[in-house]
Amino acid sequence: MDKIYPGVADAISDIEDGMAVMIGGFGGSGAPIELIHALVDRYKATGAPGGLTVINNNAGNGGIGIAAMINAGMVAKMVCSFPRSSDPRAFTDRYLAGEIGLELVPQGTLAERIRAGGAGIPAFYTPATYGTQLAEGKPVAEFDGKSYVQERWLKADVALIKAELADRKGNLTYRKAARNFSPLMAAAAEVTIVQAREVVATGGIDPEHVITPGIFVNRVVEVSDPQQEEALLRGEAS
Amino acid sequence: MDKIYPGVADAISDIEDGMAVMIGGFGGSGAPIELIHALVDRYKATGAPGGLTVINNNAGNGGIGIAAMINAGMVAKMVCSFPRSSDPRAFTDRYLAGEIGLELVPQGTLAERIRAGGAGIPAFYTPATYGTQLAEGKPVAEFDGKSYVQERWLKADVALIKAELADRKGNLTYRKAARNFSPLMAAAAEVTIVQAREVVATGGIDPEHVITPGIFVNRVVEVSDPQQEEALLRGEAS
Amino acid sequence: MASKLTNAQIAWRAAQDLPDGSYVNLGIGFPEMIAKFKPEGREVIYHTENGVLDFGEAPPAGEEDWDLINAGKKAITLNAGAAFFHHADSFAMVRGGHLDVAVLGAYQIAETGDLANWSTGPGSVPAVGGAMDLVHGAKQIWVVTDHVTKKGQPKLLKTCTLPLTGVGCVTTVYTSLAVFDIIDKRFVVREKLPSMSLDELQAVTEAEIVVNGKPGDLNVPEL
Amino acid sequence: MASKLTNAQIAWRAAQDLPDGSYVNLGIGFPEMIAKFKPEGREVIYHTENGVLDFGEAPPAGEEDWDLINAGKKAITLNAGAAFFHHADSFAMVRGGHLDVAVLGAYQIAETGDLANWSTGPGSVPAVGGAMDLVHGAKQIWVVTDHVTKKGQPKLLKTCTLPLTGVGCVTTVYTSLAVFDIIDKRFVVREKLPSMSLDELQAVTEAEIVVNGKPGDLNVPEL
Repeated sequence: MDKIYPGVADAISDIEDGMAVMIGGFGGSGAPIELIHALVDRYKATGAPGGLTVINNNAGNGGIGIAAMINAGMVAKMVCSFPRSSDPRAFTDRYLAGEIGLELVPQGTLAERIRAGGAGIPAFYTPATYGTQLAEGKPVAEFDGKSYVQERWLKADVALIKAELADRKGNLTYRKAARNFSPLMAAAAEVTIVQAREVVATGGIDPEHVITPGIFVNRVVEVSDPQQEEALLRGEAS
Repeated sequence: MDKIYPGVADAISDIEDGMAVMIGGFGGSGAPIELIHALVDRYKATGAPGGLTVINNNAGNGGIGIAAMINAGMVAKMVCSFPRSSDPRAFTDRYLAGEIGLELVPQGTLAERIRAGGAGIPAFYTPATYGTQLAEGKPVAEFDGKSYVQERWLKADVALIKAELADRKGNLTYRKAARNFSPLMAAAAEVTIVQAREVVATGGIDPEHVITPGIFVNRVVEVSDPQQEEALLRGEAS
Repeated sequence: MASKLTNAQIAWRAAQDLPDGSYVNLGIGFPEMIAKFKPEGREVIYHTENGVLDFGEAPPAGEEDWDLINAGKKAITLNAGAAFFHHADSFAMVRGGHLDVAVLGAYQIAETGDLANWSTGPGSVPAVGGAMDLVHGAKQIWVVTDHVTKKGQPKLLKTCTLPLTGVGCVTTVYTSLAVFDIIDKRFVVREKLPSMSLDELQAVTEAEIVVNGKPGDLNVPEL
Repeated sequence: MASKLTNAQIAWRAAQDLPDGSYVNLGIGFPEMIAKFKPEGREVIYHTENGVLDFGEAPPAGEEDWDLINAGKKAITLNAGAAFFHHADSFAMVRGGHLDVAVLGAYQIAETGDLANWSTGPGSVPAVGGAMDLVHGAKQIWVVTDHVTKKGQPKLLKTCTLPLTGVGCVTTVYTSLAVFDIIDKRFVVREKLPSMSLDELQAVTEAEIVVNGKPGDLNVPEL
């Protein structure tokens, strides 16, 4: 078992048109920029993969990362909680023109739906959205005198994840708040592709400190000096 | 904010008759022996707290830990997945005599129900028990052509937990497989009481390595040389 | 004293009510300002949705680590005793009722405790973030807001007209004119600007204001 | 060759089918024996319900760490690359379909894939453990079992008579006489002891045995 791939282009080479792709990160924190841009480069060179559904908390910022995917025209739909950012035009312009779909999901529900997808829980109840527009059409039930909305699991064909350390078995750690959605997405996707700042020897991560056990990971690429989306954006802006 | 208590007797002094008490551990691994025995001692001295509902994976072994609680007569009902052990008589004898109740819950459902209790998810669906005796009387629903059983969250008045390291804010780590149910129970109980092998300075646990954040913990007692149930039992038997 | 409080003054007033030892989530924007006015000696542990507990002030400019941010994507620092966790655990803290207080902004608040703070209706790009989870999570849901809209319309209503964030969730409202606790689906005035009469307050409030004992004076320092 | 396989031989046969690089949960007791017979050079990562991935052999007597145990409460060791996690994450691995194989014992197996392995009916203390989760979790559910009960009664039935563990879950059955894949709700014999005719096998099997191409020989070394 060796999950190490030689480069980001190899790791993403079989993502297909129309797939659902979870992308880790919250804003720029945890965004797997190199994996995303390998996918954008492939799309620009070959026209595939297009028509993607992208699942992320946000919907891109400036012209980097998910915004670059949207600008390239490879995203059919965003599933997110907060399609706003300091520069959300890549998404906003297309959304208002009816060129890209949006499924708006409250952030906690988004996290729990992804967690449920990885955990084999097809549906659960949450108080969030009860009595609001976002609950329209969803089953409602009362438990102990309080009303809740039924939500379904969320899975994906692929997850693109940024990690700090990885080993050849796919065990992962993250860096600070860059953890956010990534451990959940790793479990909820059919194929989980990771860019790690450093691939360490097997056993190089203390078993007590593993955040994502390797069972949830399929491919690991070392990207030793990863770009940070927010830092890039601020560089762009200055 | 200082969650440190001077001793186990102080930490458990207000547990009341009839409460639901979650107790961490899987067999002897993670069993908070000193907290349990402080509770047994209090019951023997004062007659309280009695009539407890105890939630644990098992139902005691030999005459130590939960078995000691049962032998003392302070447990009205066990909620567990596997009321068997190398010496299960404390529970078994009373169960077959109709003197103690049992809610048998599959292990994964038990874990998920406790997790749901801590996470504010009142109900969820699982494939486990579908078509079996243990699903009788529970709502069933079909999702994507497969049948699932609805399960409710499980909460408790108190959780008794064994940790490895703790700080005054209640951040915790565990030791090896002694982690098991404890992080879930810490979140699902109204009052979470922890015995930790060592109380370290605030900041002494790397924020990346905290397993149970202090928000889930109310009281911490240092028990620097804790007993290990399985080792005690084997000592007894030899 | 001015005829209404500034945002900073509203934040100051709310900050005085933060319980010692409490776990608190401050919403993006205006509510974040509350941290600055926490009374000396009171320990408050701040939670941010993106997976950090017990963060501190913003770092000096140029020393930001952009992997260490809050829900508003602003750079933060850590206090001793901080912890990282993933998003599902973070919202377990929220939804599971482990936070003592969550503070949010508002477009409208109804006397029933309904809150509208995420959408001004059709025509814009909708964005909800964590607000719909937060309103159900904390033991107390506070709102900080100007008493009226920029156009002078009441924000404290009998019924919200904008899309709801949550039903029956708000417990306390700190406005530029007064402090209200929502009790039995009524705005009960706890404090008001001493310069203002109850009739004057009622005149800019659509919902009926209820008095339950003489309201205290809303006294806030110049900031 | 003997007229039936020993438990060790059944375990050996099942072990030959463990895929390289697979994640496997071996049930308490008899199934645990399979680990001993894993073919050389094949990498298998073992999961145990109580929160350990990638554990190794039992430690030498006297070197046990009783905080480091498997679901059967036996002491284990760790391989390089092991990980600890809590019970909800552990059963997320199970329920979420992340295991490739789970191997269980059985009282009865029906041709529909139904499994009964947790209760012999009223009068005893019921205990289910993780079995009801495991039968729905892994991509393949294998059963290892003697072909008949101690009293000589068939275990491979048209319908289970004992309380079920799971409905339609078993994919392969390794018995003391044969190997069956459950395909379209039928026991399809893949291999059988060469010393035994299909009629002889059918005679000790209540459900109808289906042949789909000539069965292979179930050849197992002396162990």
